[in-house]
Amino acid sequence: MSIPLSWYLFLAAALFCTGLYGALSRRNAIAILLGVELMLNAVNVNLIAFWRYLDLRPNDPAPMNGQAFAVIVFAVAAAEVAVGLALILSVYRRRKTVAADEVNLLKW
Amino acid sequence: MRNEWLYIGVFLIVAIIVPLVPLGFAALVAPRKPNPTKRLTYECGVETVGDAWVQFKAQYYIFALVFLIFDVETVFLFPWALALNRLPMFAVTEGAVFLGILVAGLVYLWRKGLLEWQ
Amino acid sequence: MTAEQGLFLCAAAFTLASAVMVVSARRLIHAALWLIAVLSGVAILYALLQASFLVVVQVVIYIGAIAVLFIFAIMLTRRQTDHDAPSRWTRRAPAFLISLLTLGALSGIVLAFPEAGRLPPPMPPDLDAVNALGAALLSPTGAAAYAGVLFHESYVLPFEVASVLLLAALVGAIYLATTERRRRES
Amino acid sequence: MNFWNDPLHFLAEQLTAMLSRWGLPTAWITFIEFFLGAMALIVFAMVLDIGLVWVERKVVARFQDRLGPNRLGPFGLFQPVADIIKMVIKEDITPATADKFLYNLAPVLAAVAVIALWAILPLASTIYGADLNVGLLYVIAAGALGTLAVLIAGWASRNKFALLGAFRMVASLISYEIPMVIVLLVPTLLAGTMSLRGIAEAQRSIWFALLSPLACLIFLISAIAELGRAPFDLHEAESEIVAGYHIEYSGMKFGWFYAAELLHAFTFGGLLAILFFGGYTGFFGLEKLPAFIWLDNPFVQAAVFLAKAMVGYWVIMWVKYSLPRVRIDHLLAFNWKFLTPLALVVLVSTAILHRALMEAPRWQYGMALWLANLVIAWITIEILRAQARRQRRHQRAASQRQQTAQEQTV
Repeated sequence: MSIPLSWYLFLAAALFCTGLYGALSRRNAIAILLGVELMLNAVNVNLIAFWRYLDLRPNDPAPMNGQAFAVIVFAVAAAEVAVGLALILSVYRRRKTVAADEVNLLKW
Repeated sequence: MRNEWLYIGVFLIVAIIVPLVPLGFAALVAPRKPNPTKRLTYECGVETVGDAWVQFKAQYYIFALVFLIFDVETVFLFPWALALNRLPMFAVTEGAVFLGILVAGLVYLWRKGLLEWQ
Repeated sequence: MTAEQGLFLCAAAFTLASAVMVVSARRLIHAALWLIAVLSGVAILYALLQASFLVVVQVVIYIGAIAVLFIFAIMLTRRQTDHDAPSRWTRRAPAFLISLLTLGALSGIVLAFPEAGRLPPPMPPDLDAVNALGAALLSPTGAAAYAGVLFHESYVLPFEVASVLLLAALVGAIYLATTERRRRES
Repeated sequence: MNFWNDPLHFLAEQLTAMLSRWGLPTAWITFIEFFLGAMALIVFAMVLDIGLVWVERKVVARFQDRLGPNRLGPFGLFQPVADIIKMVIKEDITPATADKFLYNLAPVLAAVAVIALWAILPLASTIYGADLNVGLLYVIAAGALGTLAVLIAGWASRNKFALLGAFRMVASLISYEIPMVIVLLVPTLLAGTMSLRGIAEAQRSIWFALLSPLACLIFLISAIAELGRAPFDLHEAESEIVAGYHIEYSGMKFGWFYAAELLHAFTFGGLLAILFFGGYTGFFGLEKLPAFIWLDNPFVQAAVFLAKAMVGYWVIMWVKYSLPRVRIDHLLAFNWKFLTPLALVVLVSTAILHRALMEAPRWQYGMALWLANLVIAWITIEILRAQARRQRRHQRAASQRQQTAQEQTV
């Protein structure tokens, strides 16, 4: 038990920024969603690290805040993927493209 | 108290090595005389038309989608099932509401005819 | 360096290297498979943090369902996505800059965080984390029911709302994913 | 502590004493012990797997009124050895268009997904790999890895039939995972734990198969689908898509898919035994009598567990070689319109009764659960019969209308 909390936080930050780069630089909408998944995972690593390091206090028998948060993030991630991919498929069916910069349904 | 996950990690490493041993041995002793005909895609002797990575039916996707939502909901019922003994009857209703929402989704799919394979 | 630190560094390097592959792989299906590698790396980190329930949930939900859904979606849009054409550098350079700045900002926050150097407290010996999690998610008094104390944070409402969110996502996603014709037929 | 009561810990202690005499640090000793323990368990599973080749071939032969392998050695016992030698020395053909790395990864992944289950399978109360407190979800997680292996194999082969087979397989795997997960909640509820060892220990007085026979049946059905065995084997439907996702594989790579399938079937037989038939224990309290105290010996327990697992495996084979293949629309409809709702009803009734009768005498609790299952089964059958009757009436009316129409035209 010798890993300082900051290691996990730095790792999560790096993972988050990799995901951010993917989400910003990719043209393909599905690839953008892959980047968003990386970011969500980084957040979850943070939540669990905080649970392990700060939530668990010696005089407090069962703090579960970090894990409960992570569980809800899982549910949100599932909903996000389901709707996001369905949107992409719907656009693909109409426009025959999944390149995010070629989709201009909401542009004017 | 030993760390169970450490054991599982070691176990998985061994589990990866074990299948590789016969594969490596086979790579050493098995004959290797490839020729272009042998390495063609196998379709019972008929030549392949077009790329094999074809686009497939959208319906598989719908089932994967339904599976994702149901999987998330049912997996989160495990803590409920475990904690049930300690919790008041209120928690049972709580879980029942959760399950009810799950059932609502199933009924929706059924009524929409999306559980039908076409 | 202790064995545990070595394990952490291996897992972290594996996770980050796979993450870089996710954002750089040309073929989308490979990007999705690298995502699975990232997810397993994160599962190893959860195991190091002794969050057993989240390790298995990570594999069951992320690898077993979300990654499979991604692969299915990629195969459904094959005509376009066999190779993701690289975007122009005018797009990649700002993206790189923004992520670098974000990384700098996040690192600054971590460095300024007073508890950053903290070592983990010992696990309470009789803590059944899954059980306590169930109590926190479902009991109106929170994990109090598990721990026998008076009050704890309770997540009953967020948990129920999450299930409603999932139902809404199911209905919405199904509506989007089916064609007009299919909808009219039924 | 001696060898006969607790073999693993006894050996581990001996080894620790020996290695620390040599001056190795504790971390290394732990690692070596874990490594040896994992190795022993996996080698045992592999030897068992080789035996299963013979069992499977012999049993299918008897089902089909043949003799089966009987030339090599007594009762053809050496046949699997010949099979393995043949697999190893066969030429391995990789299609030119395949995605090389993924193509080679898939069979290994398929084997790992099955072997991984043995890490938590308790062979006896003191012989087990890891006593994971989330054991049941670990089982599902290993299944997710198997799904992935199928998908990768089908995609990397770059063959239409392989891809089609993989998609069918994944569709049935993920569909049947839902009732399986729901029904796994029932033993979790009844035992109050997710650890496989805890679930087996909780059945010392009564099997969960008696408390909830419907859950047991649903688990068996979805396990067969999870294994991709007949009648749910349309991913390899020989007459339509040749061999499914492993069509392009040959030699030892195919061998691993085959070996993984056999071991998977046996492992699910074992899981069935642990979750619903008491696993290594479950003699209805008999082992408490002084005359039967030997039933708690770990070696006897391991033998009992393997025997129960073999019975489960035999049932899976019995189903496989007796029933014809189902169509994909029937497969999916059966899952979503029958198994999933039924599993949900069983879960809710079990949860309510379990919570309400927690303090009641055990015999009342058991009777209530059993009767509830009986009532649900009866209602289900009545609904199915009513549906079938309605369908028959529709069909009869339709054919009559057709007949009268024909007579009029004549």
